[in-house]
Amino acid sequence: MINKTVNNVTEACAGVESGMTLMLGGFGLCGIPECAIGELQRLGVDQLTCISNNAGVDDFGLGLLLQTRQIKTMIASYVGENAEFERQMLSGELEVHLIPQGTLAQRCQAAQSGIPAFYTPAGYGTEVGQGKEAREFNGKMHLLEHAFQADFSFVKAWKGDTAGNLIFKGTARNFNPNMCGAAKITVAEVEELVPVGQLDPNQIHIPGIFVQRIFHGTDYQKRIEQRTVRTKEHGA
Amino acid sequence: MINKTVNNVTEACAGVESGMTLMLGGFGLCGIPECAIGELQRLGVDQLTCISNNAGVDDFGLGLLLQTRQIKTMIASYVGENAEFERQMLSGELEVHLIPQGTLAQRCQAAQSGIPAFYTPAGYGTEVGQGKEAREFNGKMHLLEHAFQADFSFVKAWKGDTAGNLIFKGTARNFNPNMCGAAKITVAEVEELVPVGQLDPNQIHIPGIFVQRIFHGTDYQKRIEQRTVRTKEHGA
Amino acid sequence: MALNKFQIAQRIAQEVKDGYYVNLGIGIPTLVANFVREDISVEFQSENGILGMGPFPWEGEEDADLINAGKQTITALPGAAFFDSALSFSMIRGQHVDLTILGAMEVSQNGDIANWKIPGKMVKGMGGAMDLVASADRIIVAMTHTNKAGDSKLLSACTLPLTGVGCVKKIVTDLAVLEVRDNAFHLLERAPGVSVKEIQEATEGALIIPDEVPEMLK
Amino acid sequence: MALNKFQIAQRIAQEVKDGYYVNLGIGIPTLVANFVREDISVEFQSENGILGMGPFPWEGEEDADLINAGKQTITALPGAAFFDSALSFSMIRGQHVDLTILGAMEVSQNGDIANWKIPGKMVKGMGGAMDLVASADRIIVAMTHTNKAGDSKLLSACTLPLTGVGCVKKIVTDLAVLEVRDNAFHLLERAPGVSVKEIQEATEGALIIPDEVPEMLK
Repeated sequence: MINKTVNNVTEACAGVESGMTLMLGGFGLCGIPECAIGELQRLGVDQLTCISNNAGVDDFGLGLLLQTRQIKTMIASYVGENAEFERQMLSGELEVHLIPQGTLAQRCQAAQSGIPAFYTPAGYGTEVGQGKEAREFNGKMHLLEHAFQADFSFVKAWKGDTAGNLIFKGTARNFNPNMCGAAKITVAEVEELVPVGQLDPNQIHIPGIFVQRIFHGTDYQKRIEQRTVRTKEHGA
Repeated sequence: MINKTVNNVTEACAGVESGMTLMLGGFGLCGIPECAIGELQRLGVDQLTCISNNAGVDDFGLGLLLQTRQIKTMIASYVGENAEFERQMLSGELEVHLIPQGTLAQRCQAAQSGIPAFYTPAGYGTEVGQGKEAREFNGKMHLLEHAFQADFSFVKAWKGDTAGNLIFKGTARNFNPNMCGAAKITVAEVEELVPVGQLDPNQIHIPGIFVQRIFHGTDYQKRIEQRTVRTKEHGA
Repeated sequence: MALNKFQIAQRIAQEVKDGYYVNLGIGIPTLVANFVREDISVEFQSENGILGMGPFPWEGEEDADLINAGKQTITALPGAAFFDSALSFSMIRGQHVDLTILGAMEVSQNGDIANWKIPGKMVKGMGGAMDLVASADRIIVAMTHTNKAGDSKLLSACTLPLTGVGCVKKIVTDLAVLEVRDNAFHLLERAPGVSVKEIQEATEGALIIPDEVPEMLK
Repeated sequence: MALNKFQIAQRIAQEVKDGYYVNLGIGIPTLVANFVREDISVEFQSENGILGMGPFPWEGEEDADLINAGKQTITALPGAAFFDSALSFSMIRGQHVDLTILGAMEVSQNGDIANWKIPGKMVKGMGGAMDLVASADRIIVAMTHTNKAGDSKLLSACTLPLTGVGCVKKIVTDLAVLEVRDNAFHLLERAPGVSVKEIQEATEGALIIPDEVPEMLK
């Protein structure tokens, strides 16, 4: 098998430059590439365009790169958890493109799949549709949406092997699989890195062909945004 | 959980009528819905349009429905294994639409996904592109292809639960997942049908929402088309 | 008396039928799950990637890798499935989800909905709402009849940026249940003790009032 | 002397580099796997849904659920992965596969390829070939220089229905290795003992012959 292993996050992020377009997996703070984000902050690259469903919170996730003003343009679907984001956006410091979540996912998958463009009903008749080709199919209006073009894709998986095969866990899967192979270089960080042959080939979510670099991530915080629980007293 | 179980293949195929458009999973004879094909033959419905990558062999798979002249139109990518098919096609008895394999898969997935149309480079400049909209993206020509519209989708999985969740095995996966939810009614036959809770939610290939009916299939022949082996004497 | 948010959720729960896959938005819609009849089978989809969502976890059993679209910790029921965002929206866009319940800031009498942006002020983003309203066959809006300033949220035309056009079919507010068709709000039910006149005064858009307007059933 | 099919495969194997993902078509291309250097890492993709394809199974270990695109029973190497057809063509269409090797009935001097249909006669279908040739950056055609009737398969223009336009970059035949560019076949190497004249006579399309044409290296 082709070996995709790199030794650490520094090697994994080699080649990232200011002004690049980056995809980052995760939904909220769930399944985000924590190690890569930390390294991007250390590298100090700026003028970045980031494609990610959310923008983190003030002091975690992509919020870290907002604090340090490394992000020029944010492409996301929901950014409601981040006061600094809102401030930079309303003041015009940050360029923001809000796009429907399903369109965001599909534009990633289109990039992964060599589909340059597709039609979707989401956003027709709204400001999302402004300036876009609209066309009727089966009596319903749709918008033409294009595949993303990105330089690096940073994803987080649960388990991976040295050939780059990935398995995600729970709802930490989210956008991560769709971003694999959707940029020129895909960097996967995993909680557990195993030799080839240890993952069941039937259970691999993303085959290694979509991944250029893989490394064992460490010191995951895995913050919870909304800790909601049942208590034994109140029942279900 | 919503229970999708039906008792047998007869219940599973209820509502199939002559003249309908059917999707059938499988690649060659690998992963084909053997039970459903048998029932379609027993039902005697004809004038069918079948969407399937291949057309079986003379005496198995979709070849059975060709023998009995139940298929009016075949939409496939490769039909080289079937002499009766070739005869019916060249004589004009059978209408045949040959389309690129990747386009076939993507037109299924588009139907599953509510994407009415997409662009692909496959077939541009060939007779596949005749009469289709061609458009340039990133300096390369692409064809506009549409989602399939079908009445029933028949798929074969390895394991399934009563909620309709499916897990496929090996290369018997092929088109089966892409056809789930790509027709008005999806019928899944499985080698092993288990109660909910027995499949790892992380390892489900197709969630039950894409499946309307599921049943435990029996008497699988699982024929091998090309039995190729190494022998101990000759080595690898 | 006007319904509280739990009562709104309770009334909407009556719209949830056996065998439905349901997507619940953030806020009041999330509460609907608590009121669905126990003798029917319903599965909840959360667009971040779970089908078969269960209740909140017991204290101490929270899993950071298991949340819903509101970023709340949740559980997975037996028979649940996890999936990626593209497949999740295949379910939504492909109309495999039977019912979508979501909140709104404004609904117009032709079924337009606005719930994602207040220009110059609030810019949370649309999340999955635009995909949901553009695709779903059955959409129920759960909201208060008027906003905090007392202005009607049921309008002849939306004033805020739209989330979707002509898509809302039913609205359940603290005052009433209404159907949206033929370019008007059709009053179906009123909250117990709420008069037709109160509803009329709280509705800016065209309101069609039948001869008899029953009170909502519990 | 003209190469046999194993020798053609052996020559093509030299084009396979370390770290390549390779898709092999049916026929001669399938044989290439046997000749790839053992000190490099290469993975074979089969478009029906496997990456990391291994050799044929030992007798008695055939699995009907494990075949390649030629419908042959195969094995999976440690580190292999199975996937559905849509994801398989995401690999191909998305240019994640580095090298495609396939057979042809005709190739034209501008890189067009025909390999799926003889009108009125042979109608096997294109399978994945159209996706492969429309997407791959590196395409090598493996074929005999002439057909059974002795007619050249390297033409000024294809006569058969096309599989793809302007996509073939390299051809390895029983007589020669050729590069396709600038609307001509450029002769790179000749089979051991085969003269330039023989190649010239077997090539209908424009053939560019450099001053020196080395014999292929084993």
